[in-house]
Order: sequence, then structure tokens, then C-alpha cells
Amino acid sequence: MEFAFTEEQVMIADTARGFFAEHATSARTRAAMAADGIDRELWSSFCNELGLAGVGVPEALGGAGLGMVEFALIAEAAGAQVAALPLMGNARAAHALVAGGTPEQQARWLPALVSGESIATSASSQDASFSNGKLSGTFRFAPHGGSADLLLLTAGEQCLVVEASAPGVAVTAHVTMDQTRPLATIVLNNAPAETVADHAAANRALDVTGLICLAAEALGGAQAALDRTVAYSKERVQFGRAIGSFQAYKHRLADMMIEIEQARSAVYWAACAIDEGSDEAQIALHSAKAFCADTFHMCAGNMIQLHGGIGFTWEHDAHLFFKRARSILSMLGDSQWHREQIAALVLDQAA
Amino acid sequence: MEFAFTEEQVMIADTARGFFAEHATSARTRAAMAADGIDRELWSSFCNELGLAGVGVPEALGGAGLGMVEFALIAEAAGAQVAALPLMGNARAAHALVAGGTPEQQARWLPALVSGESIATSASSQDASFSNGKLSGTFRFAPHGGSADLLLLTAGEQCLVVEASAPGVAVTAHVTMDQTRPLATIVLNNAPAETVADHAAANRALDVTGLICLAAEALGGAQAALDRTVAYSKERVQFGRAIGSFQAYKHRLADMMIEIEQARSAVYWAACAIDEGSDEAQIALHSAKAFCADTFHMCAGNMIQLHGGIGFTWEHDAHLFFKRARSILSMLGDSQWHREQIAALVLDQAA
Amino acid sequence: MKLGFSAEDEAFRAECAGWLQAQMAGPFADIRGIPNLCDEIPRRKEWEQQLAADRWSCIGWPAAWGGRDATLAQQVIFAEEYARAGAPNRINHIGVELAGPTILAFGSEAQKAQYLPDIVAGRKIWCQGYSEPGAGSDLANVKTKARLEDGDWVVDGQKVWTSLAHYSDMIFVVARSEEGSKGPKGLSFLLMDMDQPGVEVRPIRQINGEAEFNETFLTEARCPADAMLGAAGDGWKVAMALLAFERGVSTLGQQMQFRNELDAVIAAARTNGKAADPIIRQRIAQAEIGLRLMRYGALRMLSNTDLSDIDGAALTYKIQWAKWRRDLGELAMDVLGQEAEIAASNHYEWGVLPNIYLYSRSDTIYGGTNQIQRNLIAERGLGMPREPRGIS
Amino acid sequence: MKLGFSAEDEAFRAECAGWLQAQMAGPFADIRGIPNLCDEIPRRKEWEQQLAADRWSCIGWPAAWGGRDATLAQQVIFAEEYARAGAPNRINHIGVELAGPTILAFGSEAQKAQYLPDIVAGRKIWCQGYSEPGAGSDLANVKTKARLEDGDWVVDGQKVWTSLAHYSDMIFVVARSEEGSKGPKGLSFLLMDMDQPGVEVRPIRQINGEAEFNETFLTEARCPADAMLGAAGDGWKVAMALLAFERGVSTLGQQMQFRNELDAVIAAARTNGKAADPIIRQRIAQAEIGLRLMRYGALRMLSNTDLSDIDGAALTYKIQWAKWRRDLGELAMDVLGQEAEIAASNHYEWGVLPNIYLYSRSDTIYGGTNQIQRNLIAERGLGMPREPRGIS
Repeated sequence: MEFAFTEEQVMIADTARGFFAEHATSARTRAAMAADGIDRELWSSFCNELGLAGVGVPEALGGAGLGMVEFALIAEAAGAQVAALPLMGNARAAHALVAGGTPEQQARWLPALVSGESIATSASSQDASFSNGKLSGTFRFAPHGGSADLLLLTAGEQCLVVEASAPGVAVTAHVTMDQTRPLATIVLNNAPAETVADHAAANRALDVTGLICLAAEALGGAQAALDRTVAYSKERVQFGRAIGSFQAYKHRLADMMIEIEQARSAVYWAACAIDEGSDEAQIALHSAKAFCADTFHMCAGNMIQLHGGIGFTWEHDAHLFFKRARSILSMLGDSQWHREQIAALVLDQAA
Repeated sequence: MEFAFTEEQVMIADTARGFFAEHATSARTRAAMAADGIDRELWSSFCNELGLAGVGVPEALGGAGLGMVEFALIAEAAGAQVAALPLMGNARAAHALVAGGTPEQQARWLPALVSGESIATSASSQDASFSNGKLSGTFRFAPHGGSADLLLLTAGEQCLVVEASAPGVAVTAHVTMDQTRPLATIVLNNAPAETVADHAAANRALDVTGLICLAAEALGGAQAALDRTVAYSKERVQFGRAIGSFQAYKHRLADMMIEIEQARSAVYWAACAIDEGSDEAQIALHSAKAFCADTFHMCAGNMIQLHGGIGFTWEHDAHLFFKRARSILSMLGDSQWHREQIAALVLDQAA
Repeated sequence: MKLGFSAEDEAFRAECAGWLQAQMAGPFADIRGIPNLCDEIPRRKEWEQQLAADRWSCIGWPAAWGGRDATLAQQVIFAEEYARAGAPNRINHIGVELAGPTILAFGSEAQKAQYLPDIVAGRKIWCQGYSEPGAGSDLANVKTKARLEDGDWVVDGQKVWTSLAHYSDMIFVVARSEEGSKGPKGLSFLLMDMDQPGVEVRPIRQINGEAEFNETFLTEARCPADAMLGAAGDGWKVAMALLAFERGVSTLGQQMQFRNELDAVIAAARTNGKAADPIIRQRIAQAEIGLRLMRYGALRMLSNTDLSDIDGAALTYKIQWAKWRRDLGELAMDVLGQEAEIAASNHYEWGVLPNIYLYSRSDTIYGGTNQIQRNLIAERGLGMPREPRGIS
Repeated sequence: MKLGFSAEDEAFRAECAGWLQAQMAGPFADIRGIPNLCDEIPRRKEWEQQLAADRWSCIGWPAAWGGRDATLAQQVIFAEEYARAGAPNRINHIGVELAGPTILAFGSEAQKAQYLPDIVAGRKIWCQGYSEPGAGSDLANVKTKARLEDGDWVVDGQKVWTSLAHYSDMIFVVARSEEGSKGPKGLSFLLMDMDQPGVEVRPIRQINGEAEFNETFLTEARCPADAMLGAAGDGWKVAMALLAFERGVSTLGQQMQFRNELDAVIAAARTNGKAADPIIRQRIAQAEIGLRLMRYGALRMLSNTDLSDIDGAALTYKIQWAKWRRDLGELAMDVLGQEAEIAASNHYEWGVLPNIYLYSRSDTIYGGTNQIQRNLIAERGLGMPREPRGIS
């Protein structure tokens, strides 16, 4: 038992942080926001130069063969810059195919997902119908769905692989509050779809990867909101004093740090629990998603508030954090839903 | 429409405030806490010298013939000192008998309730049984029940008058967290009980009077918690400064004032709405109880916190406020319950 | 203490309700219930003028200046009926509720005659030049300068967060007229035309994608020497009095808007089934309580006739509504779910409920942040020591 | 990063679990699971001595001083098994976890030989003389004075909030040994016998009716010149190091107590049906999350080997648990309902759950109020400007 990062993990974290801080600049993110929410150049360097898109994919399948802890470190660094990337979609799809795909599906898609050549999204529907290799139904809220080549779709208990370019596939990209990860609605009308080899494993990988990704992004975003506000508060003078010298301001920053430190524990506890197959994995996942999303929303809201007037302008980056925080809150189950899952685990099993 | 006190109301408020500030001292309250939670001397002066125990009872029945606004002013002043008095029990019983009692019951009890000679309590039970003038069942959480002469008991939809000295009545007084209003359990075994003339009116008066009393006490207690903390903070020096000069401390006091100002609106809105028979009366009652109880608990908790170490000693009065606040929170429906009643009024009626 | 309305009041209600409903059903049906303050400006100006034509534009003003000397009860009633009829937000809120009452209080008879009729008639729209970049909510730190030259005040400086400046005709400006003065001393309160070469307005795009606020650049902008309220150096006093009007009857109209917003949340919850969620129910009840208490808080402060008094209800009102509305925005998002994050069109434009969520982040900032409000409450309401200023 | 335990660790778990369960089922069954720290003092001293007899009293200490050089994992395991077995709270927590490690870090060999064996063996119970009336949590403002006289330190002053002083044998005292010194300078750290005429202990009755805390009056109280940790004037440094131990492995035992408390709330909710209330469910889930995150926060800070580092998990830990427990107390009351406010007996004495509610109001105050914790976090964790001290 050792709840500290290995040297390799520290190196990955440093590399990822440096990469996003240098490349995922506000100007580039804003350019991506005005388009489809993907900074293609960033995405390409991330996949090819940095080579981190396949961090959780086994080496035999072309990835780095590492685990959820390492993936979380990367998502945290991307979240700290609100980077406009299909990181979640590709990681979810890759991990789902690793966990439950057929060898053919793995061979067909994993190299393109790891290289960034293909973009993937996932969505689910309770009333889609699948028969004779054809899928019909509406799949809503697919992140970066408007740009996706590969659709990994959960229909009830099934997990299906669909090509976006196939006949019968209609994707509508929406203007979305968080423009760095716009949502799309996917309507399938007898579209050709493949089943995976192990539906439960693929769906589980979709869930796990999605929740870890969002929790880690939220952690990174919350820490960045704090860091940027701290820096601002030391420079900005009002009433003849640096605003950071006002005790109420300091305490608000302290409150952010208190939550963030817990969020940090939550992300790495959950990632570790998944990697180690711990009994605690499920409660850890729900805890991490709920706690980190709440923390990020609180911190991003404070970031706006503590920047004063400039904080609610379009020009300042605070709203990028705030809107990302909102989207994380509602994506893949809101905090109330995740807490209810925990309550069920804690209260409803036989004593 | 004029949401300001009349001159007469201001006078009643000043008189009541002065009376309780002078007489309901910490030493006397603590003596009452060690006994049955009633400061008999205070009670007697309140009823006879001040003559305010019958403020809401019509003049023809020996009271002052005023309304809920005036009653609330008095309860607020008593709450500000956490006075150890059967104010709520007597007012509830008196108003219930005024509203629904038979002329005989009114003649028998009102003079004694207004003079303070008799002490009353109320409690309710869902599974008591009444037949042939005999009542059986268990009535819990009766405030000052151990000292009561008159029991006004709600059994389902019925309202019954029972004398505490009657055969078949067993009252157990409990050591209670708030020692200024200890609770009792009343067990009746075929005890003689009288029905009132109008059950619905009597039960409604019990409810209304209880809720207004608790909300007003909470308002007074919250304001006193703030006032005492403000005074302390200007004197107490730490780190070489009056602690009240620390901005975080000031903001905490400001937060108390923000809630208290709303609580004040709530109490007088509700009292006025009752007196005027307004459509809003029910939502106002629920609002006042929930909001004021929450406010008082928050303020009393802050009072302890902002006094530092001395604040959680037995010797300091902060715990009297805190425990009274807790008892108000849970008495006659907790805040969650009252909010749910409001939700039902707002959400569940036909659009 | 009395909350009900008299028979006379109810007659007044019938009269104004009848008029408002007829207008909104008839000639102004096209702008009934439009939510955004920046939409349909020309039509809204026509609406202001229609209000004026039937003497409904400034009912609280003295009859001598085009008002109706309306009682508090009547003003409450008018605000209620105005909202019930779906009449749009007043484009000249600042003229009618801030500039006008301040001119009534501090202006000479000549000034009243010059400015008030244009406000009453809806001919001139006003905006407010208080905040500056770098000074934020700190009015005592105003840097904009005014000097007297050839019988004109010549003003240089920059104002920011000037709400609706881009379609305003007039602006009131707090400027430093005494060179070298510091803090609240040496400020003056000037009434200036927007339509002149020295005034440039640049919109500020906000978090919700819209641009209601502006930067206003004053470069040798001019006004006549007598376009000043109070004497030179009285600017602080006049500005503070104006802020008190902000807590006046204008709160009633604002509350009716909040009522409509909460009703929209309730309607959404009923429609999508969230009204059955016990936690959403608690939050809706909380919002309902908060709104009602704002109403009675406002009535308490309005029933207190002396606005300059330190009145707890008045002092705490701003932070109350700002927090209430921020909570409402979050509740609205949670009621709507992920749906709320998708725009209805291909533009970055938001419906009423998501817009509350975004816009309300500024409610806790403009007009004095919640932090500054808490200082004021503690210092003025509770007599706590003042927060020390740095050496500036 | 690894959370699982090794096979070796699991063997250690089996060993200590076996021993603890046997003790709690057998000779110490009478004090199994007693909640109140002040109950059954003599039996608890015997329990401390039994722990010592089998070398379980200070497992994290070096073997040379009676410990087991236990790894972090082993200490985690021991804390878990200790709680699982229902063993009572350690009466000598302050000796074992604060005084001992501080003496190990700063003591001479002679001092170690003099003090450590009595702690390991459970022969001497310690308490802590930090806070003073008027100084509160402000250690730099200590007024208690120490002067050297005939080879003894002679100490005069008053300490307050000395937890469990009424049955302690030893006290460590921070005193001002340099006359006229101010702030953190001129303080010394003294180890004193409680059993002497110059020491008087007066219990302070708390909000819950019990008296765990005390005032301790020192009137010409004495200790030998060499009963000082570090040199004269080093008191601040030693005291700060000791505070760091407070965030050490002792947190693990505390968390096991919290686990038991939350389990008691859960059991109560299941019994009385509140477990079906969706809002109570949310709050229980929140508490569950908070407790788990405290555990992993503690493991993060313990895995960081240098305790003097500014470590975010360590810096925020106190306020985290204090708030968690206060919330738990309120949750417990809401789960139990009005029932919770009635005592089981005729005395003003409270069961575990209502007692958390009352007692936890002090958790956010002693050992540095939440306000002071936030200052520390902002200043030390975020590098914000320091809060100015007044002129004292």
C-alpha cells in the first residue's frame, strides 16, 4: 500500500501538463469553439508527438499499456486547460473495444483511435431496436458526435459498433453551452451495426472510462480555476489593496483548496480501485464523479465571482471553465444520481 | 396595505422586550432548567403584571383582544432571552378554546390560562381511541407536559380536553436537550376527556399558534445570537486585534443578518396573513416555520463558533440558544416537511 | 400592519389591469413577454411613449411632473398587473427609476423642466456612468475627470458596465471635478448627452453571448455648466442618494420578473416529471419561500418612508435577490437536465431558463459584489469596524 | 500508486486482529465499545498496560524504544483492526501520538530514556498545555512564564482546554522563558509532573454536560532544568513540530471512530425507516463520500514522508474532518427526529449520536478554529498575503 505516484506517473503528469499548457492556449481553444469544438492540430500532436492517446490500451494492441491512474493524469492535465479535444470519446471507445471488442474490431479501429485519425463518440438509448445487423433509434447527447467517425452505442444491455458514414446514420451537431465539447443527436434508421464480443465488458469500460475522464478533467479544471484566481488576486488592486489581501477573499480560496484536495483523493482512489479490481471500485467511481463535478462547478463559479466584472465577459476564460464544469455536472449522471447509487450500496444491501 | 407596525404594536414590542431582558436573566433561566423548565416568578409577572398571556384572546373572554401579530411580537421577545415559560402551551390551548371550545370550556379554562394559574400543553397521536367520553393512547413530545394542568390533545381529527389530574392520566417528564422546554410523554388509559365544539377550528388554532410561536421565538433567538456575538466581537482581542475587525468574521455576521431580515419578513407576513384570513396564510405559515427555524439554528451555531472556546462551555449562554434552536427545528414538523407542504401547494394543484 | 388592499386600491387595480391587458392584446401584442432586454428596441421605445400617453409611465412621480402621486399600494399593484399582462421590461428603467427621482430630489426647477418631461414621455433613454475599469465597484476611486472650459464641463475618462449605453440618449456621469482630490471628495454628478463626438460606446460581450453592457469612452465629452446635479463636489452625496432609489419601488417590477422566471421553472418541472423528485421539490419550495420573503422584505423597506435610514431589509436586499437568482439558475439547469445545454438554434443564444443560469453569475457582481455587500451590511448594519483601505 | 495490501501485510493483519479480538472477547470485554472518553479510567489504564505488555502500544515507534517500526500499511491495518475489535479510545493518545514522537524527534538520549518507557508501558498519561485564556489558539501570544530558580524551572500561568488533564500524570507546557519577549520568540517547551502542589486542575463543563476539558492553573509549578525539549527559546519550533504529528498516523484511529459513528447513523436510519427518505439518502451518501475521501486524503499525506512539507492534503485535513463531523451530528439528529432530544435517563447525558451533534460544535473550534485553519490554508498553501496582526 502506497498512495503516492511512481516516478513514471510523475513524469507522465509533468509531460502532459507541460504539453497542454503550451499548446492548448485560449486563442486556439476559441478557434476550435467557433468550429466543431476540436483543435485538430492539438489533437494530432497529442496523439502522435506525445503518443498519449492510447495510454490505457495494451502494448500488444498499439497502446502504452498503462492504467486508469495514468489516463486520469492526462485527463486532469487536459481539463486544466479546458482543451478542445475528443479525448473522452476516443478513450471510451478504445477501452470498450479492448475490453469487449472482437479481434477484427480491435484491428480495424484501435490503430486509428490511438493515432487520432478516427474520432469516436458514445451515447446510449433505452428504446433503440437492433435486429439482423440493423440498428434503429435515437441516441442523444453524444459528445463531439458531429465530428465522429466511430459510434459506440449502448442500446439497453447491448453495445454496438456503427460507422458514422454508414447509410441510415444521421448526425445533428448542436450549438452547445460548452463549446469545447458540443453535443450531437444521432438518429439511426436501419443502419448497419456490429455487436461486440462481450457487451457487458464493453459497456462497463465505457462507463468507467467516461466517469474517470470527467472526474479527472474536473479536478484539473478546479485546480486551474483556483490557480488562476490566486494569481489574479495577488495583482489586482481595489480599495488600495491587492484584493487577495482581503480575508474573505482568502477564505474563499481556502474553501476551494479544501474541496480540491478531496477531489484529488477521489480521482486517484477511483482510478487505483479500477486498476486493482478493488471491491471499492463502484463506490469510488460514483464518489469521484459526484464530488469532482460539484467541486469544479463551485470553483469555476468562484473563479467568475472573484474576478469581478471581467469574470463574466466573453473575453476572459473564466466562462470556459464554468461551462465545462456545468457540462461535466450533467454528463453521465448528475451528482444527485451518483449519490443515490452510493446510498443504495450503503443502505439497501442486507445488514 | 402598510407593512409596518402600528404605534400600539411598537409599544407592545418595546414593553415585552424590556420585560424579558430585565427578568429572564441567565441565572433565573438556569435555575428553571435545573427544575421543570419554568421560571414561575417570571411566568406570574408575565401573566399578571404585564398582562400579556391573553394577548390573542378576545376581550369578552378576558384577554387583550389583539391578533397574531401582537402575539408574535411577544414570542419574539421571549425567544430573544430563551425564557423558560409555558408561553406556547398556554397560547395554543387558549386560542384553541377560543376558536373551538364550548362556552363552558371557555369559562372553565380561559381565565386560568390568561392569569397563568393553569399551565397547558398540547400533543397529538394518530392511534389514540376515544369513546364514551374516555380517551386512551400515548401522546409524545408534549412541551412542558410534566407541569401541565390542562392537556389539549389531538387524536386524529378530534380535539379533546383532558385534565392532567384526572384518573387514567400518566405523565412522564423527560430530561430534554433544551431544558427550558422539557418534553413529556402522556399516557392515557380510559381517562375522562371532553370533546370541543368545533374540532377543526380548535386543531387549526393549535397549529397556527404553535407555528407562529416557534417562528417568532426563532426570530428573536436568532437576532439575540447575532447581537450578542456582535457585542462580543467588538471587545474580544486576538492576534492583537478585536476579532470583529477580521473580515471573515464580519462576513459571517453579515450572513446572519441577511437571513434574519428574511426571517423577520416571514414571521410578520405569516402573522398578518392569519389575522387577515389571507389566501396566502398556509404557505406563509410553512415558510415562516421552516425559514425561521433554519435561520435560528444557523445563527446559534455561528454564535458558538464565533465565541471560540468559551462558546461551547456550559457556563456561557450560547448553548441555551443552540439547544432551543434545535428543539424548534424538530418541533411541529421539521423544515423538510414544511418545504414539502409548500411544494405540494405550488406543484401539485391543477395548473 | 396590514397586507390586504383597500376597495380604492382594487379599483385602481381594475383600471390599470384593463389598460395594460388591452395594450398587450392589441397594439403591442408583438412585444408581449419578450424576455431579452436588448430585443426590439424601437418597438420598446414606442411602448414607453404609449405608457406616457396615458400617464402610466411614472406613476410614482408627482402629478406636476407627469406622474400620478401613486401610493405604495398602487405602485405594488401596477407592478403586479404590468407583469401579469406580459408587458416587456422597461427600456428606460434607469431614467424612470433612478435619474428621474434623483433629479426630483436634487435638481433645480430649471433642471426638472429640462430633463423630466423627456423621461416621462419616453423620449430620452438614460444610462448610468458609475463603474470604471480599475475602480470596479469603488466609486470613491473614480478617475474620470471634469474641468470647466468656456462654460462647459469637459469630461475625460472611461466608464465600464454601462448597461444599455448603446441605445441610450443620456448618461449621468460621476467625475472628479476637483483636481488632486481623493476619495469621495471633489466628485461631481453630470448629466450628459450621449450623441456627441466625445462619447464612444463599445459593447462588452458577456458569458451568455449577448452584449448588454458596454465600455463608454469619454474624450473631451461636453455638457453645459448647469448640467450638474447639486453643486461641484456634491457628486458623492447625489450618487449615494441615487443608489438608495435603486432599492426603491423598482424592486417591485424586478420581483414580478422573478415570479415569471420561477413560474417557468415550475412549469418545466411539471412538464418533464422532475416535479415528482423530492429534492427538486425541496429546492422549488426554497425558491418559492425566498421569492415571497423578498416581496415582504421589499414591502417592509418601502413602508419605511425615510430611505436614508439604515434599514436592515434595505441593506440586505441586493445580496438576497442576487443569491436567490443564482440559485434559481442552477435549479433551472437541474430541472431541465442536459437538454438545457443545447441551444434551440444554430446561434449561441439561450432561452429564458439557461439564460438565468448564465446571466445570474453577473448578478452577484455588478452593483457591488456580494463581498462588498457583506462589508456594507457588517459595517453599516452592525457597526463593525471598517475594512481598512490600503495606501493608495 | 497501490492501494491493496501485500501478503505480508495481511499476515500482520491476522496477527493483530487475533490478539485484539481475543482481548476484547476475554479480559477486557467489559470496556468493549464504550464511547465516552471519560468513562472507566482505571480499566482503560489497565488496557493501555495490556497493550504494552504485548508490544502493541506504540507500534510505529522504533523497536529500540518499545515499538515495532511498523510501516504505514501496518499502522493502517492496526487502526482498522483496533476499531473492528471494539477496543476503547486510547486514554494516552496525547502521550503515544504527540508527546512520544516529539521526544523522539527533539529529546536527548537521557530524556528519551526518562520519558519514553513510561509512555510505552502505559504508566504515565499525558496532556497538553498549549491554549491560554485570552490567547485562544494564538500560541505566539502565550503569557505563562517560566524562570530558572535553584536548578528548576518555575512556572506561573494558566492553561485552558487541557483535555483530560484531570487524570493525566504529565503535561507539556509552552511557556515564555525569556522575560519581555514577544511572539514566537523566547518560548520554551517544558515537560512537567501534574502531581505537585503548584498544579491545580478545574474541569470545564461543556455543552453536552460532560467535562473533558479543564483549566489548569500553574502557580510556582516546578520541573527540573533538564525537563525541556530543545534549548530555551526553541519552544515555538518544538510546538509546531508536535502539531505536525497531530496530522500523522493518529488520524487513522480517529477515522475508525468516525466510521463507527457513521455506521451508527446508518443503522438508526435503517431501523426507523428514514433510510427510505431520498434526502436523508443523499446526506448519508455525502457522509460516506466524505469519510472515504478523508481516508484517502490521510493516506496521501502519510505517504508523503516529509511531514514538514506544505502538503495540501495535510493542510486541509483538520477543517475537513471537523466539518464532516459537524454535518454528521446534524444528520444524526435529523435521522433520529425529536426522539434524539430526550435523554435515556434522568441525567443530562447523551447517547452516541446526540453527543456527536453537541460535541462536534467544539470540533470546529479547538486546535485552531475553522477561521484560523482557512487563514493557514490560504497563507501557507496558496501563498496569499498574511493577515495583519494588530498592535499588541
